[in-house]
Amino acid sequence: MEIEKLQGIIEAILFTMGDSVELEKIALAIEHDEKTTRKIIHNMMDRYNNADRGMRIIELENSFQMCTKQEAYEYLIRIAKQPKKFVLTDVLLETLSIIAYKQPVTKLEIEKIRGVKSDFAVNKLVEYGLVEEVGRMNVPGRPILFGTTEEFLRRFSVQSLDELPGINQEQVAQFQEEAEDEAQLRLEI
Amino acid sequence: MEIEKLQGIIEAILFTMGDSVELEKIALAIEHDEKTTRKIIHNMMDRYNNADRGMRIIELENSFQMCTKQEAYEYLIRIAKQPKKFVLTDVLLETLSIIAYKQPVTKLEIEKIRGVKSDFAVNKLVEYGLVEEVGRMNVPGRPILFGTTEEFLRRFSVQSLDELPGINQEQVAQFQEEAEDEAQLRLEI
Amino acid sequence: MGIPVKLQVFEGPLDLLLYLIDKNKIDIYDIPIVEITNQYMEYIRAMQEDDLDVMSEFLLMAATLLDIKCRMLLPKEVNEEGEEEDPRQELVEQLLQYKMYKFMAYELKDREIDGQKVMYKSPTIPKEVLEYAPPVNLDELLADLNLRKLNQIYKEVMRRQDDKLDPVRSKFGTIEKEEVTLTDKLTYVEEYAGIHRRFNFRKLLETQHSKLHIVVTFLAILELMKIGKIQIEQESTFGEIMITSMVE
Repeated sequence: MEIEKLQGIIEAILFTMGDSVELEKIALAIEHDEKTTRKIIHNMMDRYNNADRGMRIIELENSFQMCTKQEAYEYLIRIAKQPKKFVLTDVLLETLSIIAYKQPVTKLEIEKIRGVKSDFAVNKLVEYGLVEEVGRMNVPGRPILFGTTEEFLRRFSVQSLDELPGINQEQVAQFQEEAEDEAQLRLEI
Repeated sequence: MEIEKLQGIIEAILFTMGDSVELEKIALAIEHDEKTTRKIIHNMMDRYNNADRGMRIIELENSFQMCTKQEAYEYLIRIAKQPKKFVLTDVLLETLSIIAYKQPVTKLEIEKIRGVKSDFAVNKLVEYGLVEEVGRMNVPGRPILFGTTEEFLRRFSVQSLDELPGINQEQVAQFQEEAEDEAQLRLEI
Repeated sequence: MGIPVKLQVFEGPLDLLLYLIDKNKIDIYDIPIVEITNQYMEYIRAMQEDDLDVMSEFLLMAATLLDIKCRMLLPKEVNEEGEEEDPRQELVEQLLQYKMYKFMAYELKDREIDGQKVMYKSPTIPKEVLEYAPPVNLDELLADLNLRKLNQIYKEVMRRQDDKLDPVRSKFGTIEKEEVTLTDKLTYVEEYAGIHRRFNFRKLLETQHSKLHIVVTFLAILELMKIGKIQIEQESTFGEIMITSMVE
């Protein structure tokens, strides 16, 4: 089958499903291997950059989803209702950032970092679908491990966890350095 | 604004809405008169005929709607036919065991035992047909009571709930009483 | 330092400490612990917080600060490598870590603003297609699950909940002063062991209605074990402790 037709099919799949669709499933449907399928989709993503296109395809871990372009937003909200979004307070954001960067993580670890009980915050994040249980830690008491969801990636426009702003431990080192620089600076003044 | 950008916006509108959208509304959103708007959309409809497009725009009375091309159906069916990967995770197993042994039980009670929100788990079990609503508790808010399904009993070859190890109907009655007392208590607070 | 009339709300002790450090323009690696402790104490004294849980978190940090303050006054501690240890080090690391996640939270917030401008579409799956959706494959789903396993899981879940409750301490109501002698308890436990032969340690403690009784019962168990009248076993860490009578 020509590549154009395959692109048309993939577009139809992503449009119809609305939700994110796993690469594996798309590959099976168009009867191509995953590598080729991914290449075709990436190619489509480039073509969606054209001004006359209102949608784009985003990659979330190993799935793809179709969504509108940011530029269309101001016109869109004249017609479409923005799905109600809960406001994330600083407490929730702080807890979320710990879970995002340290996942999988137990409530106890979160509380150790924040210095306060975090049941309420974790529960709210689970309720909002941004965080979920990802398993249990294999230690006595088997505490629940938490991680972020696909909805988290969507909501924060992050394609994958690797793409989180400055996820690595280097950030800690950098902070330390900054603090040192600051102290240095003050000394010099 | 260039025509390309307008087309992009209209595309985004039709995509997000999914349903049919009145010409009047589209015209308002892109700040052009209806005649021009219609012309732009007709132009788009032509371009959607290309093989690499999976959707088409249809005109209904005075509105437009984006939908999947007929040709894509057989592939969509392939996606639908792909067996979903169902897994009973730790989270689901725990929730199922609580419902099995404590039924009829409310979501709140499950959450109290597990210490975390359990909407997702309960919903999944309902989706899997292992758990169902068995009634409502007679307290304000009338929370849903969950229990296991007949299918669950069949699967585990249990004749009736009495046969579940370590559970009897008396206990069930007692649990319900306790739950009611608790709800009462909460009311009084 | 005067306390502002309207106190800022802090998320927790670390949040308050970071605020004080920032406000005083202090080097985080060289916190003047005396001064900061004083300011911190002034703040929590002014806090009108009735919630004991919240308050205890702030008080715990106060205790940590005071501990550091004391250690700063004592001769420097030296670690295995012979380096001097700064009593503040652990706190500094905790503060830095917390500061980083707070910063990341702001980064996330920026991202969220972009993310909000994107819209999705709900599925519009044609009926013809939907008909093909396979039902849940229960055979596969329940493959290696049986009732015994489910029961085990349930027991584990319930035990976890019990552990959280602390069966002993949650039963303390008022503590009344009363005389409990070890001799009395020795007789009691011996009789109990004679009747039950093999029993759960937790169960025995549950029969005791005050802290003093529990403590003396515990001592009695130790004594009976020493003289070989009972045997104690615990299969796994945090598992149930079983007591067996060795007297025929």
